Amino acid sequence: MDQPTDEVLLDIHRRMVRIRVFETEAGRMAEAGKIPGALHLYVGEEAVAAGVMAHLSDDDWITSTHRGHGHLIAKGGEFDRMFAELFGRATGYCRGKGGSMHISNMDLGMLGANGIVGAGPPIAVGAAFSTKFRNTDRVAVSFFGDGASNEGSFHEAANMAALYKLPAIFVCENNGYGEYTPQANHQAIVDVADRASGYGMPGVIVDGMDAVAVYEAAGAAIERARSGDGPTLLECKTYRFFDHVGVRGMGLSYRTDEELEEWQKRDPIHMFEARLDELGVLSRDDAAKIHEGVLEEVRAGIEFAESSPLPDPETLLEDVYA
Amino acid sequence: MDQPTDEVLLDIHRRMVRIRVFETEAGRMAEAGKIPGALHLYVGEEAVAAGVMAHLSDDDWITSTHRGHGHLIAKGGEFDRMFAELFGRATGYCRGKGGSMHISNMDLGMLGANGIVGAGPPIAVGAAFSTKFRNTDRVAVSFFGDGASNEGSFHEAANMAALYKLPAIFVCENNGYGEYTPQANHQAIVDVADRASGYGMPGVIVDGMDAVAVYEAAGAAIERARSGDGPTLLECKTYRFFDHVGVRGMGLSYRTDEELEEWQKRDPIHMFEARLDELGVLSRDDAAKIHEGVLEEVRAGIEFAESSPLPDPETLLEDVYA
Amino acid sequence: MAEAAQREITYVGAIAEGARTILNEQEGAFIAGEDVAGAGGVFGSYRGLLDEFGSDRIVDTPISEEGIVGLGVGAAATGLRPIIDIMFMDFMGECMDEIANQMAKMRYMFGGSAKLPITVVTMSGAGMNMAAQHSQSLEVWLCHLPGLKVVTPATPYDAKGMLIAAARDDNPVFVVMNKLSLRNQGPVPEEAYEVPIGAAEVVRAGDDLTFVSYSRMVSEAVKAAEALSADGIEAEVIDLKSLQPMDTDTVIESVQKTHRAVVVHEAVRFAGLGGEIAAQIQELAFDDLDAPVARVGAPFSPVPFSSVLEQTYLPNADKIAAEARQLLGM
Amino acid sequence: MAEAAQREITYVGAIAEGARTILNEQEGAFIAGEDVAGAGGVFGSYRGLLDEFGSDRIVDTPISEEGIVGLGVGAAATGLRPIIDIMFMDFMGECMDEIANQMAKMRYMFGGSAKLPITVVTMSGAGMNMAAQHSQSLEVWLCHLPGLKVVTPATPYDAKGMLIAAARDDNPVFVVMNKLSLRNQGPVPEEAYEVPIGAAEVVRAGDDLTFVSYSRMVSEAVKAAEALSADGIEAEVIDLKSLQPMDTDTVIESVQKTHRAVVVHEAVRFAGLGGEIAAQIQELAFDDLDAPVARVGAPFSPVPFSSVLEQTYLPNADKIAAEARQLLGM
Ligand SMILES: Cc1ncc(C[n+]2csc(CCOP(=O)(O)OP(=O)(O)O)c2C)c(N)n1
Ligand SMILES: Cc1ncc(C[n+]2csc(CCOP(=O)(O)OP(=O)(O)O)c2C)c(N)n1
Ligand SMILES: [Mg+2]
Ligand SMILES: [Mg+2]
Repeated sequence: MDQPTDEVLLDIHRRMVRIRVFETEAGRMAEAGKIPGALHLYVGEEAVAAGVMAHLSDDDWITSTHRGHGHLIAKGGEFDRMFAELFGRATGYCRGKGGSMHISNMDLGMLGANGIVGAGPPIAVGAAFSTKFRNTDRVAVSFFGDGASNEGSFHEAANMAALYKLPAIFVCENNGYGEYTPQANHQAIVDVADRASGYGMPGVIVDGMDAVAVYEAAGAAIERARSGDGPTLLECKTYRFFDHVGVRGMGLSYRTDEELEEWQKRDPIHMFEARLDELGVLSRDDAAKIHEGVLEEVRAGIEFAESSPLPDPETLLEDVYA
Repeated sequence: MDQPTDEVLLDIHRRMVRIRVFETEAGRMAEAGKIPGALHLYVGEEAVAAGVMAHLSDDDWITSTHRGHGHLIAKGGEFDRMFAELFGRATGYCRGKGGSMHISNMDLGMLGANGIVGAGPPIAVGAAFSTKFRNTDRVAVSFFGDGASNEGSFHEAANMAALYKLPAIFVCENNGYGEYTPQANHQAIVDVADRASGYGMPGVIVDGMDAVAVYEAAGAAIERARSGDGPTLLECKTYRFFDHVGVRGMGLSYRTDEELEEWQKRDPIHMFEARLDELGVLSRDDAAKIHEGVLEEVRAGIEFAESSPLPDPETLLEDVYA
Repeated sequence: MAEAAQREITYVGAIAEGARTILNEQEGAFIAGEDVAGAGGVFGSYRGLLDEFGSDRIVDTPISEEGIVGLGVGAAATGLRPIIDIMFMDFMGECMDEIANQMAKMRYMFGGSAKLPITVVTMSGAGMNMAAQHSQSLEVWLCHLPGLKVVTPATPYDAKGMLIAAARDDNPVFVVMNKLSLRNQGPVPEEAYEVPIGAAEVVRAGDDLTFVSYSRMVSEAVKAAEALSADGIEAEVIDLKSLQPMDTDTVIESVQKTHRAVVVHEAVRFAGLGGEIAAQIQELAFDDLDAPVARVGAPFSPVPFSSVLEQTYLPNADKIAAEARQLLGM
Repeated sequence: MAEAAQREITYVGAIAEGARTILNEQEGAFIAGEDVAGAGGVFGSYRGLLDEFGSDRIVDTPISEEGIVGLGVGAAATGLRPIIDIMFMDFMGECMDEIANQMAKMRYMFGGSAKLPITVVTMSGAGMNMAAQHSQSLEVWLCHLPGLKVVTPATPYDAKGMLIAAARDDNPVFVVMNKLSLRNQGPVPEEAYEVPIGAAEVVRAGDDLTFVSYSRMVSEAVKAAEALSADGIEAEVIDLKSLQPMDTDTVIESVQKTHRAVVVHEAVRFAGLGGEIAAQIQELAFDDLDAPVARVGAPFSPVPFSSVLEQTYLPNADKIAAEARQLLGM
């Protein structure tokens, strides 16, 4: 795996910023009571989605989690239709039927956020089966959390992917918590990657705050998958800066502010921007401009959503069957 | 772990012979049309049940599988009530309601054969939780197959047992097949024990045809569990001499006769008897006498079953609720 | 008790009180589930219990529903009295084997030798924009399984009393709570009491028709009854409370008086429990009926996210009243 | 077709023929499940298909029901047409999440953008001494889930024709086969044909009462009808064939003629689909009914092992006829 080109670095940066700004504003909207239901934000974990998705095209598939906006954005999701979905509007990606926990876009190869922890990996295995069945070189990436790694569905999916040598990549976003339960209280292991050998696939651990590290490790795993050598379990050590649901970052009772502050020092976007600056790829000023530009896009997305019509009640019974 | 004493060796031998003779005659009865339903026989795998159960008392718990007679016999099950159950009689352990796939005896600490592959491990975790909750030094052993190791329920149970450091032992009876599917077609790994490290527990591989090896490895795992050090995954490499269901051993299409013959050369009872003879613990003649004695017991059991009454139809709705 | 009953607490507080009662009373009782300990339950149902009873008895689990229920089954069969929390009823999909094939059947398969004093607490219902996978009412899956009991508290009083009754019962009992009711206030005695499993209650008397309901829809049926009252129609409202066993007698007695019945639940109407109830009513009170037994339930779609759709989806007082009016030819 | 229809094959052979038809016709079709390839299915449903279509299209899986169904969901959403085999319907407990929360809801949650042409073949029913975990009829779980279709072939003809219809449908369809019917012979055309999803059939005409049934119980209802015929009672027998969608019109039309109905299924009576059917009949034909709609189903217990108990448990022609006689006041 070569070092990422400048173009790739800028691309990764852009994806991360898009996630950060979208999520931050989405959090605001939720706090303002404009987004109903449960909102699981991805802030802090941007390097994972961005580093992986930089390798994928619309023809590659991903499955996501309850914390799914970041994956969709990194896969090319547009702010306007995303916000429209979170706002429950008819113009949303799911016509207002899915909301945050089911946001999806088939054209972008995004097989949905998922309200069921652990439900994604078996579906990704199905998508990988599909691309292999048709002899394409497309892959399927399944994102899931440290908590989800304890669901039996993950186990079954991992075993099947290895058995059939499917072009699947299992990306564990280990943010140290399943809801309010720290990893040490939900599994006796430290590295989820240790589970890989039990399925007969490589397990790789990577710093999930370092977008380049994620990019490189994901690249190797995806390359392996595309060449028919089967799946990889890629564990990205990361952290969520906000609460499990909604925004509040500090003052949570299940983790310390110190812990958060330690992780925030390694903010994936700050670290990446320092690096880009150092490399002369993107100056601080230009980075700031990108944030501003994205913020404008986000605001336009919110405006689109707010001015979009609510679903017609008549559509309730549509989309149940093809 | 010390070497087993002569007494222990004779005890293990007896348990194995009891299983072998019971299963062989049960198979005959099924072929004669006297036992209805599905009968999964344990012949060939006796060393596993015997070697493990030699360490347990009635206060220790086990969960079993669809292939459960051997476990119950080794745990102290009586032939008469076992045959009565297989024959569907009112005098059976389950009053004729369970049959082969649900045969059980709570007084012996046997939490049932189970028709659902993989359902046992979580229940064993519950039993282990129970003994720990009450501060006893009792353990729970869960038997399951290579096929069952691919069920998510096994994964969840193993993770929980390790997390809580429960006195549980996961005994994988790897007989190389799940029904008619060879292991290589259901998992990409060779050793199920490789899964242990993914839960944070030791994984041990043992020759499942060698009763002493099983006895020693199980002893270490049980000792570990009793002293509060948590679970072990113990993989016993074994083979079933009969078909998945019922008896026919040779001429099966999913495995070769040569393969069976190779394994039969390592018949756990023959090997063990050779060793006992060599050690001067039990002569060939005395061994033969034990077989004969057990056969008589088995015949008496069958007679008991055959002369037992069928369940009263009125009992249909009993035992649904306490 | 009259005075104690004046005290009002929330539905979620009543769950905690019921749990506390049982933990104090039964030394084999423990609570296990995702985030029940450190977080006190994601709905707050078990707040404070970890401090009071310690981590041996209030047990956070991994996200492993099948493992959790299996743990409950194994612990119950070996002498403990587990209270298992399945956060959202929708997650039963992850553990239906341990529920349907183990918990419900073990005693029977073992010819009566096993006893399974296990209580499962879970949350049903829509109305919070939680969309298709966090809003379901799947009680019919459970009611169809011999070996299980199923209760559905509609009030804080019942939440506490039925949880206590369930946990004292020697059988597996599902206590299906309703998440939109969590903040509801109601009178709840401080002392321990049971709301008996298997007994329905007439919560509003009336002569003109009978609403048969359970869980949150009871209050919607009462609202519908009040609206009808303005038109001179007096509806009797029955809260079934316990779905399995079901107190059919109370229902039939009412219908024999009113001659008309509307069965109301939030669950999808098709193949919901309402079919069973309606079928029983016409079986047992055919000659008393002046009109077919009507049913109000959710339409045949998953639960949608957007409020406008979700409100269209949900049964409510207006829809119940409209159904009643149609039944009465109004 | 008249001549081809003369050919008789077994129900299990008809499944294989239906599967073969689809595999030849749809290049995205494949079969996945435990022991479907090397063993040809534990019931023989797929015998010969591995040789014919190869291991890319006939796929043995690990014992991982949730993984298998998830594989089907993912493959279907991405353009294939999976036929997923779940050996025994009882094993749905292991995969209800992928069935109920993914397969059934994905299209809806995605606002219609996903299409899930997935067929699930599974076996229901008791009568083979397979006891509590291998004998259930759990179709009501599925029928209650918007997004799924459910069909229940009673004959070899329907087994082939409904499997083909299911696999050609762009929605998830459960084809619930019956294991006691596997060796039944019946006329099956060699060519491809569909038995339409959503259409019931009057399999025996009669004027005195209507038996509404499906799956294996259709033949028991016919036997009961024949027994009643000796007493001068002519029962009409309807095979629903498709439970979701359900052809209520055909049922109502019959009841309007006969004025009496007995709903018959093998599933546990309480909270079974019979409740829905009975409720609908009295809703839609109340004034036509001369007696309450009766129901025959299994009693409220798990399926027992011993023959004497299992036969006591199972609905059959005698019990159906007895229920009919009672309904007729005989
Ligand atoms: C089957 C299931 N069980 C429980 C939940 C409730 N729940 C939602 S998110 C979550 C924690 C998930 O933790 P993890 O997989 O680590 O993802 P993270 O939230 O940390 O990104 C839980 C328990 C659920 N949605 N689905
Ligand atoms: C959940 C479930 N899936 C499938 C089956 C059908 N089945 C019964 S035994 C068996 C094979 C089990 O293989 P293994 O665990 O290796 O045990 P063995 O029979 O080899 O002892 C299968 C697939 C079942 N009973 N339960
Ligand atoms: Mg996490
Ligand atoms: Mg095996």
